[in-house]
Amino acid sequence: MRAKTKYVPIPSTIILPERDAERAPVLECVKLGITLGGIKAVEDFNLTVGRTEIVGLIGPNGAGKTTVFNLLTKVYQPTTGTILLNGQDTHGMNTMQVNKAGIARTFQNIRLFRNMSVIDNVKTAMNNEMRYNMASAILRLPNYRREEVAAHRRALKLLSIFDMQGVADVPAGSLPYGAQRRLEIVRALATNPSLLLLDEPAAGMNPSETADLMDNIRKVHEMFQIAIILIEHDMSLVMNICEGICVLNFGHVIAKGTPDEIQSNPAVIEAYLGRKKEA
Amino acid sequence: MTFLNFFISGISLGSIYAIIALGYTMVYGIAKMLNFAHGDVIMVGAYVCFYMAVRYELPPLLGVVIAMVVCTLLGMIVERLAYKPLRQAPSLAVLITAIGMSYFLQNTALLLWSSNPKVFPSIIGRGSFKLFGGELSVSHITALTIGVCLVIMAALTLFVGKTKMGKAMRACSEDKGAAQLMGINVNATISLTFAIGSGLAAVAGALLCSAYPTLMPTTGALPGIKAFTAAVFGGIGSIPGAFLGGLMLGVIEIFAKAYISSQLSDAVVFGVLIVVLLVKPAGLLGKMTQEKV
Amino acid sequence: MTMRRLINLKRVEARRIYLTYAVVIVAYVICQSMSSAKFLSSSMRGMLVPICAYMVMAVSLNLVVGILGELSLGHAGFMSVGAFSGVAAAILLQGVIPFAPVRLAVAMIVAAVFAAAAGFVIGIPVLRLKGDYLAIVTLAFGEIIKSILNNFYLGVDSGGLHFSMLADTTRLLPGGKLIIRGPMGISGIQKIATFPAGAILLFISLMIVFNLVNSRSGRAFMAIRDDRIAAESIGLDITKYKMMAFVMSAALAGAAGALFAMNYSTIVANKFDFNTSILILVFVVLGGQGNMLGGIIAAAVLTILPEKLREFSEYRMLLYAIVLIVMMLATNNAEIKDFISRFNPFRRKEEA
Amino acid sequence: MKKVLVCAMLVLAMSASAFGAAFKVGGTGPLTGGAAIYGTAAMRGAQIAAEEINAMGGDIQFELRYEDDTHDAEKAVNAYNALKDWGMQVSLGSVTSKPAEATAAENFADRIFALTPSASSAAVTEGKDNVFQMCFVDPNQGTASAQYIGDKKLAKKVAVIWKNDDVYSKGVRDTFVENAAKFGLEIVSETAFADGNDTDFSVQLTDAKEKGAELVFLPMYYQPASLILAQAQAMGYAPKWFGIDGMDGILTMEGFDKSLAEGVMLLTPFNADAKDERTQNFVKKYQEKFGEIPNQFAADGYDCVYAYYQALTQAKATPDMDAETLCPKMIEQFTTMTFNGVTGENVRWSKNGEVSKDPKGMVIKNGVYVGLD
Repeated sequence: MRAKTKYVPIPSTIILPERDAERAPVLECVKLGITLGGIKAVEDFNLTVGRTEIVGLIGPNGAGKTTVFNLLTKVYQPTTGTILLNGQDTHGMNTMQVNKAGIARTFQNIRLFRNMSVIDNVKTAMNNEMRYNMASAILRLPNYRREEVAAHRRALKLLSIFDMQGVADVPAGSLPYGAQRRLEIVRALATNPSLLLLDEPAAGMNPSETADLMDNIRKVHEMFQIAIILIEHDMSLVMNICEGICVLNFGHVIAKGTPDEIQSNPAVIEAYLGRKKEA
Repeated sequence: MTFLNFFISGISLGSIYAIIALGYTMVYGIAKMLNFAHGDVIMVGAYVCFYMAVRYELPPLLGVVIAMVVCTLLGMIVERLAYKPLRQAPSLAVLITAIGMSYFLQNTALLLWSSNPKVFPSIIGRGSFKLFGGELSVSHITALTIGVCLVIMAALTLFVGKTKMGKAMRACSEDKGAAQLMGINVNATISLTFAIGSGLAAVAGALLCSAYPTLMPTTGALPGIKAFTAAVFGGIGSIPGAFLGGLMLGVIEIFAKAYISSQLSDAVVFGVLIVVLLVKPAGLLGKMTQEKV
Repeated sequence: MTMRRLINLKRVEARRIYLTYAVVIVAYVICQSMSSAKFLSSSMRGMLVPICAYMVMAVSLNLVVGILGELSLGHAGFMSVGAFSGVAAAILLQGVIPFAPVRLAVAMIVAAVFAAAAGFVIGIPVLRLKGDYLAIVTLAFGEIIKSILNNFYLGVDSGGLHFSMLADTTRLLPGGKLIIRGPMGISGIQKIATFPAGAILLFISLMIVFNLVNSRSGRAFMAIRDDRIAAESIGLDITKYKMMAFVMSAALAGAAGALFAMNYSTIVANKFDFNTSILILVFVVLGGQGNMLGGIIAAAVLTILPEKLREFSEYRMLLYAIVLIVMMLATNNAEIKDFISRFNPFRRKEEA
Repeated sequence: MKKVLVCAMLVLAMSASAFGAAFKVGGTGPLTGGAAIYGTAAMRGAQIAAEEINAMGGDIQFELRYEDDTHDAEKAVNAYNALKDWGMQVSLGSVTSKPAEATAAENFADRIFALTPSASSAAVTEGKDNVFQMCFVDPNQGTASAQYIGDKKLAKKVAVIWKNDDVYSKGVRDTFVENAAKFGLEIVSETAFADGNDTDFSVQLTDAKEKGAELVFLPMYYQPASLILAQAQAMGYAPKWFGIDGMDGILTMEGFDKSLAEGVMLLTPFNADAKDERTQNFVKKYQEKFGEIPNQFAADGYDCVYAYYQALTQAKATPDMDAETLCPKMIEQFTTMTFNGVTGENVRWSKNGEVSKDPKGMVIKNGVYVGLD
């Protein structure tokens, strides 16, 4: 159990962890909304995430959680609202540009480069930081070797966080399920994000794997000092590692607050936890 | 008047493309496979029709019926032998096998029926309807082709929309795995699709060769590619799209010949196709499917 | 972790690359020495250069189909652009560069540049599309290239280069020479393509493709192939990399086209039609998408096969079709594949 | 029928070898694919001639082999090389023009004499001393047609429809258009078609009709021509029609309505309805063997083998001579001899390999060819 983060109020009713209060937030969503197939999938979504905050995004199935991730990463262009990333408006950006601006993500239904080796999955994510062109690659010039060696080292280092350096040369698609989820996180980290979006990282994992994952997320958070938003159905995981929680239902935010506040919020219990118990 | 005459020529050429495209689009819609041998099944249908009508002197309509039976059987055999074993294989492998099948049919036809062109007897004669005191003429075969196209279109739409087999087809087209789980026999459904597609090919063959009456083993190949283009143009998988795409392709081709250059008409036709796909990436009536993230 | 023994991709890939180089070199040495020692029939000797050209075509198309994962049905179009520009360059340079191998090399470079330019122009609209729609648009461009070259006239006289469309209106001065004559193509080509040149081109193509694949660009190609959405999410510029693969592939195809054309005394645009595009696609699919060596072997086998079937006279192409279908079934049907691999003594354990 | 063919080939090979040695004559042509009609016809014509000659049992015996080139230069060179490996002594080149250009270059380089039955483009023989043609060269056909139409005052306003991606069609069209004015012809409409759009001709015909063409020149093979005639009739357009040698064969298409071709004029060296004994014998044998009436390609193939027979006899050549020895002998014979065949009387060849024979002006009347003069 992590030590309870002390929250301090800052202006305009947005709350941030004390350690982030002095710094500009990494993400500010203002009145974000999207209409998909005539249905307002997400509406009036407001969220501010501190520089190193871990936020949980929860809600029943179909509440629009993944849609929020898709909006943040511009898989869908929002129909209304603004997203400020590190103070920069991401309006008009596409997925690639948003990633360059600092958002990396994982996917609910794992999307690895299945036929490529584990380490190549990670190195692909370092593509934009490598400094050599096609001609150097074809002619194997010194800068190609230098950059490749450096990237290789860094990729191995990243893999070692999750203790995966041993399977570096294995095809990603042949990894066991849990390892694939971990690899997705490593791949996302390799792009040097300031905000990491984890879409159900514990889905399909057994309790001991989930516990490992929890440790790993904390480790990543401490090592990289970045903000993380995670979508998760596993309440113990969410309540354990998230500092702030945002509850979505039918595309609307129905509650925001610390885990304790959320657990005692009657609207949440009715809409989400209550239903969960019935099921 | 010339303009209208060209338009009518375009429609008659287009109606031929349309009827071939219907077969392409139907098989693609359900089996998600480009059956490049479709044009050659058309050729086989036309030959059967020719032999029934000329050598055995049967009434042309009976010839068409026999051709439909032969082609349906042929389609099912081809499907069983060449495509079914590749149900789990990558789609490109099936595409190449279909091309192999196309070569196979062409060369079998060459051995059976020789390379000498045959002149196909029109199934309804070569008359035409004269309009505006003979200034405009619409040949009977064009009228018939459009009529047949419309009937087939309506029948297919009804079949796919209303019958149990049709619903099974749609289910397969959406998601084969899920359809299997729902108790649909996916293999049988796809075989049925091929059977219907090949039966239609026989009709298309009879109409193609009635309109443009020389018949050779390679007769189906080039119209096949054009019709495939027409199917994509209209939105591949869409039955009305194939009809619309076929007609438009025919009209564009004739207009390109008439008003731009008879030497560059193919370049113009394919150029228009590219522009249309850039504006509507799934064709005129196609559905754009977005991948779920 | 309880895991099956997993394939070590790095080792497999390295082995595959070195094996490919080794096979190419050994095959070249054998063919060249047999050819010099007159052990090779005229028929085989005559096919050496076109086989090299087809192998390069297979390698270049494999870059798009196997590595980038996009289906192209108009690859022969780039071969065509390369063939015409390369041969035209060779004819124009006849006086300037008398040494044939150098002229051939220059012609192939010119061909690659022109084909790459065509690839770029075509790539702009094409690469916005996906899947089957991208395939049909490449088919369309292949046909457009054919149609344009069938109506293109290029001549040279003391006043320089002249070209016209639709009809020969170049109005060359006396002593001028019409090089490209619309549908009649180019006639009277000096046959300067040689087997060693073909082998070198193949080797260079393999080197370019392998080195590219093992670089940031190659990883980006494969990432786009495996999962476009994930590739975008890690900041890859999809359009840029697709274009890069497409242009590189077109350039190699152009060089192959020049090599091919200069093995014959005449060349016409109709040679590079849909059927040729399909033939090259067959090499790639039969050899295994992304597998360069497989594509190379398939190119050789499928070029030699129809010649070896000549003794069956009129049944030749029928047999070819049957063999093609059977090969596709054998390499792609799981049951048949299992059955065959039981008899393969060299079956590698990793692939089990 | 195919079995008959295979048997015939076997018999052919055996009968030739029975006499010990025979001249190995090889040719390439499209036996499969869209152009298979032409290659098959030339091969069959040559077969009949070889059989007739072998049956005479003289010193000159032939062993004939045709290889498929699918109307493609690359495959033609492959086929040529296969024939070379077989030991071909004299060659029948290739049946169609572009492949023939490619194989002719090989013939020239290897010093194997070639006489192509029907490859008519000028580039086939250009600059090659050992490549000869049995058919008219394309430019001559274009000029001859223009001259014929002009001299006979058949028409003033002329339309041309040609197949743009076909070397033969384009070659004839180019010289026809070039020379038309010289013979008082005015070309009012020029329209083309190509593979893939060779079914609908309404635009081409409308253009010709609207511009008032009295005669439409059709430099093309008979298969598209038959479509043009049918479509013209359907739209009520009845100009004079003028074709070239490729038009021959139109009357023998199975199921063709001969009334459509009524009045069509063409310049052709061969006429299957000719009354002379040689032609009648050839047509009869061809029909017996293959169940079809021979077209001009078959006749050219037939004549080629007989021309070789004559040349080899006169040169006192023996089958043990190799190709290189035969080559200069053949060049000598072909540039000096006069040949009579089914495609022409008093046929002679120029030094550059072009044939000179009189094209016969024919007109189709009541479903048969009638001489125009």
